[in-house]
Amino acid sequence: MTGATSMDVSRRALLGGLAAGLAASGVRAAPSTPRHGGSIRVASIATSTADTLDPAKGNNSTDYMRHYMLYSGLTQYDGQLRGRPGLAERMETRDNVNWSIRLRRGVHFHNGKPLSAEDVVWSLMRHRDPKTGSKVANIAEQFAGARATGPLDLQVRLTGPNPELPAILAGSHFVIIENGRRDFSTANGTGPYICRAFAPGIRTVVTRNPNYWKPGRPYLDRIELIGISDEISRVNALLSGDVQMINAVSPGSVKRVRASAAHQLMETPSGIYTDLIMRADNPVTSNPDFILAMKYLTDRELIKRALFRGYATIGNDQPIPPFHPMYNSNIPQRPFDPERARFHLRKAGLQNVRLPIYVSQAANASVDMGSILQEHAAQIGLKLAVNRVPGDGYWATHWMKHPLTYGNNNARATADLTFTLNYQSQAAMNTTGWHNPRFDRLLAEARASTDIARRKAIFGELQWLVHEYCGVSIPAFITLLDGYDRRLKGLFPIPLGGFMGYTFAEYVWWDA
Amino acid sequence: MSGSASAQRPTWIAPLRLIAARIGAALLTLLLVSMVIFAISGLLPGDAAQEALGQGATAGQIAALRHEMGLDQPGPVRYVRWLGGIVKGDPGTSIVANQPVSKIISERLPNTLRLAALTSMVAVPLAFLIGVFSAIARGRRLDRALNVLTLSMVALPEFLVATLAVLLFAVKLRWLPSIALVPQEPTLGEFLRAYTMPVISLAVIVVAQMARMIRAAIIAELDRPYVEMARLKGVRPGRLIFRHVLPNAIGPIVNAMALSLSYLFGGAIIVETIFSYPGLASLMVNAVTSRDMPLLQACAMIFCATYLLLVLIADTVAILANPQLRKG
Amino acid sequence: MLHAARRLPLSGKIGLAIVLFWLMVALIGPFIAPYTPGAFVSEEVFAGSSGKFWFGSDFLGRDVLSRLLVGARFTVGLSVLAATLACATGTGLALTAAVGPRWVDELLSRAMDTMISIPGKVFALVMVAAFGSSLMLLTLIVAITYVPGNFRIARSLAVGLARLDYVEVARARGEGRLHLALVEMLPNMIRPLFADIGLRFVFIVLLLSGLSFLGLGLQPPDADLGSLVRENVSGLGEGALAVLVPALAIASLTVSVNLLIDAATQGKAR
Amino acid sequence: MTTPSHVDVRDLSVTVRRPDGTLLRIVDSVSFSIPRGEVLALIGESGSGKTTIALSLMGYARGGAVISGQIRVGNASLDGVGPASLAAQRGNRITYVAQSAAAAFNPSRRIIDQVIEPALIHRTAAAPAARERAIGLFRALALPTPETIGERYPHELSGGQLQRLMAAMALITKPDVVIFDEPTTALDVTTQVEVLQAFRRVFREEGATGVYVSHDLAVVAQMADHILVLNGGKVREQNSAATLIAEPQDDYTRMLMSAAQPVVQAITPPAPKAATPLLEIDGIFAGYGPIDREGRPANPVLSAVSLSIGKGAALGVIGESGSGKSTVARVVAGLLTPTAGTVSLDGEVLAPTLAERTREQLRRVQIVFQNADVALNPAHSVGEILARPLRFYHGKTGADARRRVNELLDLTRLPSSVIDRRCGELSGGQKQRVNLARALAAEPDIILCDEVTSALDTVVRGAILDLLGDLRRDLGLAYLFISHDIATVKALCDEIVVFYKGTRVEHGTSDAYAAPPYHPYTELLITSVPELRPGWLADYPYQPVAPVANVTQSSDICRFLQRCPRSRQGLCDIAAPPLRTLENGSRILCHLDTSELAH
Repeated sequence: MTGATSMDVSRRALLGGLAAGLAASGVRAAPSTPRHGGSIRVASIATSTADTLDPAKGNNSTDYMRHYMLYSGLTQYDGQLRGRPGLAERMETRDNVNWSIRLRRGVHFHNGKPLSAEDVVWSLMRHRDPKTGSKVANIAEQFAGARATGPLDLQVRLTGPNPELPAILAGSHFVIIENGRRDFSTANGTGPYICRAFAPGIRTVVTRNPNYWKPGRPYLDRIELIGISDEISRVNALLSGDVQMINAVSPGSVKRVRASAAHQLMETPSGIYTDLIMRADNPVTSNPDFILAMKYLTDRELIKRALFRGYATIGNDQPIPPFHPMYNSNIPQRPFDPERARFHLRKAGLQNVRLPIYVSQAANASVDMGSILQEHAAQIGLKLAVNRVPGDGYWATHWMKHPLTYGNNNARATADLTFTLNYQSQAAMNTTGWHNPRFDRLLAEARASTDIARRKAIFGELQWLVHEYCGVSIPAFITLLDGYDRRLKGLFPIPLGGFMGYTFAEYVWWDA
Repeated sequence: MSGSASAQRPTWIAPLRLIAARIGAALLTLLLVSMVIFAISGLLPGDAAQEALGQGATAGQIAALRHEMGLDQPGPVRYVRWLGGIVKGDPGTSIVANQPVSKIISERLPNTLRLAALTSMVAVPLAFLIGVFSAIARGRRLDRALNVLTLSMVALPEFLVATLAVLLFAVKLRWLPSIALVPQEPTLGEFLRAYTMPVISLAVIVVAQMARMIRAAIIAELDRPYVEMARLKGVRPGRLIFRHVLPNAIGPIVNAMALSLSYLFGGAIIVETIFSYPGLASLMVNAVTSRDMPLLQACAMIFCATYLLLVLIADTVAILANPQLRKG
Repeated sequence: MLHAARRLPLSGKIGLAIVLFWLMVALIGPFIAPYTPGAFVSEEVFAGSSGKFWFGSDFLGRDVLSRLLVGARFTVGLSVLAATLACATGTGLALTAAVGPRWVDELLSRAMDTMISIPGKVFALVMVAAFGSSLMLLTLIVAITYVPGNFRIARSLAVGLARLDYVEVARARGEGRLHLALVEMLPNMIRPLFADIGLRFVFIVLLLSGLSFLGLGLQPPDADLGSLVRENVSGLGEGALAVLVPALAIASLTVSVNLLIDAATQGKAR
Repeated sequence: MTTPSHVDVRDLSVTVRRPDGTLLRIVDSVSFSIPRGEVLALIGESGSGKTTIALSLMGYARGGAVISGQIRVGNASLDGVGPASLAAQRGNRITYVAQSAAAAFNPSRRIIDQVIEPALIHRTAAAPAARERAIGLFRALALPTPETIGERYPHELSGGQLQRLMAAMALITKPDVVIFDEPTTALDVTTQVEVLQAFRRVFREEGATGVYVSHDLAVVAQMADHILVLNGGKVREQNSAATLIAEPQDDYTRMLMSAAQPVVQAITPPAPKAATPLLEIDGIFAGYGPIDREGRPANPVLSAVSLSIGKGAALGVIGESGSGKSTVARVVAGLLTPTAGTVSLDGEVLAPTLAERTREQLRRVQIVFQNADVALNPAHSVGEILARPLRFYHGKTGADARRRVNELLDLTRLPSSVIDRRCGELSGGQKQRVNLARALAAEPDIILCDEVTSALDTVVRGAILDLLGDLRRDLGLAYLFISHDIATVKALCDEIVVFYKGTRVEHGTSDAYAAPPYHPYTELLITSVPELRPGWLADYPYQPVAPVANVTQSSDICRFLQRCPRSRQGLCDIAAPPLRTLENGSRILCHLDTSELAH
């Protein structure tokens, strides 16, 4: 389906079906009529001096939320992570390499300046400038060039085919800023809200943008975004009515939120996972039988039940979650099977090997996953030494640097992104370091293809390759939990992240 | 020693000299502190360039940023440059927030000061009363009751106390907000509501420490002969404490207060975290995790300088309160 | 020793009994724990007391009693070790300062002033961030945090003692500095120092739980009493045993140590 | 005036609870009465209960003791009344002068505020009136600058002045009874006389009734009309002062009287002086504090001090507190490095610092401090304390050392049962013996005794002096014996040196101090010692000397000039005093000669 997105956008946009598509999703989540007015306070997991108004530097959910409040992207996600028309009225391509984009007419920045193609060119191409310090510089490398062909028209050329550009451009990092803007002490976007106060590490206050390009939206008068890093405090703040919306409710707090008559939980099954990485550059961890042994040794049910209190989706050692349009449901679920693990281990001749395994608070739940694995491994004669290392600096000093480490992977908008960033042999973040020529070839083929069915088939095979051969064990995908005041309406999950993939601001309304 | 010696010089010379010596020592300590802080912050693994750019950064990007931040300079050079900046009141630019450190701190420092001031206004009189009363009632029932009270105040981890308070007063009773977010232009009511719980949570710890030290200071004085003499003069307990004992115990008492109050700065981390209060301590934690060295160093310097300043004030009060030191 | 214990007032005896109880738990706790502390044994989280789980289950369905028995060892062991280490170092340096040349005293005092002016939690935070929080490092970092405080107390004691005639006599006899420090002075500092170790023990217990709150304490699945409270604090609202029991354990430990110290030092004053 | 007795005490007992819970009666059925305007002295050694009785007159008991019996002062009964009415009496009708005024005055308040405080608390006078009365009392007590002295703080005044100020405080409310608790014990003899004179004069003027607590019969004889001798909380004898002193009835009283005048058994005269003295101190300059560029310490104490002691000889050093006499001992022991001068042992120059002296040199010179309470390590047992020097100097360990420890205990007449006890469990006299035994363990040639008898009761002091005499005779020890008490020194030593402000003003044989001529300072010291006869104080000829105005503080002129009753203007305040030898062989530092000093 993702493959269809581009077509979808361009076709429907040409047909002027944009409003209908958006209305449909709005109607589904909010049966009653949205009202205007209201002011809410939202608490996210973190706030720090690193808070930024520069979309390119967005680093965590608080940043993403803030950026979606203030800016708009060329496209927007829907519940299936498809890129829907945003500032772009239409996006057209024939080869998945050269894209022509037509912008919506009559859109204005908060300072009154009308949106033009130059703004978009600047917003996209700045990611390639190292000085920008963009978090998505690696994704932006595929932007070979962009040029305005008219006040509202531009051409984007990619370095290679990528049919999922519309979905990629819906990401918060690619929202549109004013041409030439380098100063981000305040925000000037085209988003649903206008920045009124921004104090890094303290708060962001935004008020309704009366000239938002979606008529009637947004609904709230004012949103105050703060960070409460302590989960208990965050839940307390929700329950005491000091904030109306929080994200990252831990499974342990679910009972408390559910017990409150005034509050509700939103579950968002996501593609976020914690994986065991078996490096391909080590003779032991690259052994196919060892890899299989570890995969069979993973007690997914226990992990889901004990570590996530059920708020997780069982994974099948490949990075595409079951609810994803590209999911290959034909791969049988790998069970927890110590006997098969023992068989593979013996086959690999590695029964008595002793291996260190690196876990850290930084990689969500990895400490407990590591100990569970260690316990089961001990039963089949494999000695794993769990090395717990500090969260600070884990990514730079340990992750991928030892034969066995745990890592976290964020949900990517598209299967293509997921595979390209973390599984392609040339990728900088090829976490396992595996090199599968067939995988690389198929991935390139999928990108070039414009046929949805063909793409789905290829992605299915890629999933199987990873499931079977890649040194990665993916036990479960995490379900995100947001808590909110019952009077807050218009919410629906977008699997990219909490708070509707961080885009809640323009959808929610206050029923009071 | 003798009266004749001090009569030769104006009486304010002696205390001034003592105080000047203390200031000198404090400044020297502060210099040492600055070295330690700089050295310790250099021990932190990872570097700001890496942290700022995240996992996806290329080596070229990191090198460019490192150069831009001056991280490729040798340590002593960076220290001297940094110290020079501090002295001139410019602690540099936050490498994470890309703003002057002074600006970031100027947003937080008033918060920390306000919380500390409010807490002191509650804690100091309370601790004083508890300390004095338990000293007067030494060994008697009131003393033992107050002892158990102060003990139980510090018996539990502060995050638990604060969380309990939130559960009770914010979640259950809804009397007070669970987070200490003060509106831009608060009314007195909003202001007090926002601060009540953080202040109480902090005060609990500080009161207990202070009260116990004040009690000890007073009891040490109560054993001195002049107290017996005062009793034998027919001085009643109230006058005994306030007119006779306190002027002599003021040195240790202000010292105890200085030590406890310095806790309100660096020690407020947990209360700041629980109540999402944007103070300096949480800013510093932030700086540690994001490897924002200029910010981290500036915060640490502020904490240490505050401590030294408080101790200096305590010393000065002690010098001025003691006629032997005051008059040479 | 027994004789001294008998002479304690009632509050001191209670304190002593509880302290001994926790020392015992720290020694044998892990051996009598009914379950592996990290094992997910209960389907229910924050379960109440039952025959199977005396103190119920925690936020992940682990046995609270087992975790408590093991956690007590971390808390008591680490705190005792760190307090002892801090006091041994602080006192050692204090004695060096008291019997050594003036410049040594000056140097040490200045260095300790420097260290004491850095807030304990901040220091611990930075050190843990720098060196990690393995059991060993945590003990060391916490111990270092409390060295200057002990140094101040021990130094003032030692300097006071160094002026006393019996130290002068020993000096006039020609005794070396080591003898002066260890034989003449140290034995007379033991009692106030013991009280100091006790107080520092309490501070360390609380500092550790503060560190666990900040995520810098012992790393899971190991957990000291403070981290047990911390990780289960979401159960506080429903009064879960998983949070109440370790909280009670900390309170009883800190209060009893204080009671014991108060009683022991008051006995001296009389 | 219907009742003849103004203060009436019947069956007074005070009991304390011991740590093991048993009761101990520290004052046992004491009865006495005092007529208005008279002074009763309570005399006894430490532990006799004299202070306890005095305090119980104010209804005050230390450390939770319980008072029983009847106490009546004036018209008020003090037994069994509540704290409020006690507080109303204290400081008002009954007042108290403490032993150490330096400690009993609040260090952080001005004197005048403290002096008039009782009058204000008890509302006997308004502040201006009280102030005026205080100044009157200051004047009567012969305090300098009575108008302004009250504006000072305690640390700015001397001990003798503070003691008189405390008396003024006690008299401010015109009390029925004033209690003096050893008010002059902590003072130098010369100051004591002045204070006693002031007290006596004011007492007579005020017509006050008093209780005077002291251990010193001679002092009491001057102050009291009646004397009550106490021992172990019981009354031994009670009589008028004159009668009691003239005809003591009780054995204990007689013992007290004899101990007040120590006599040590005749000592075999020291061996004829060898060519080199055992210990020679030559031209010592020393002091405390940082040393300046010219090599002078911030607080110079000793200047140009020279002494020598032969083998087996005993040299006494006397002087007031601050005269530098203890500093001499510290320099000799090596504890204080002199800025100039040498110390030689057997002709061999000793290094100025401890570290440079050999162990053998250290062994031969041992020092014994005044206060055995702090001179003995409370953490060690007697056995350990004595064994250490044995091992350190002689390498003795094990049974060998044990045997020697027992010998030392024998030598100092201590029971061998003390060997495993800690010093806290010993009596004052026993501690001082252990203190001595430790020095003896080194088998020294000379012992530096720094006020070793000063902290002891008179009876115990006599015993220790006897011991010192015996040891000297039996072991051929030499002593450098430092004391403020000339009687003690005379009893023990062959030669005596008098120190004044760090200089040696007189040096002679003990016999030479029996009668004039002396140095004027020596004369003041000797005549200031109260004699055991009532009326001595009344006859005391000296009045404090008005300071000589405008004297340049040159180090050369006589340091005693300011206080010297015999000073001559135009002589003493111009030139440095010469060192002259008197006819009795004493050498003094004075402008005056034998004939001028003889009367």
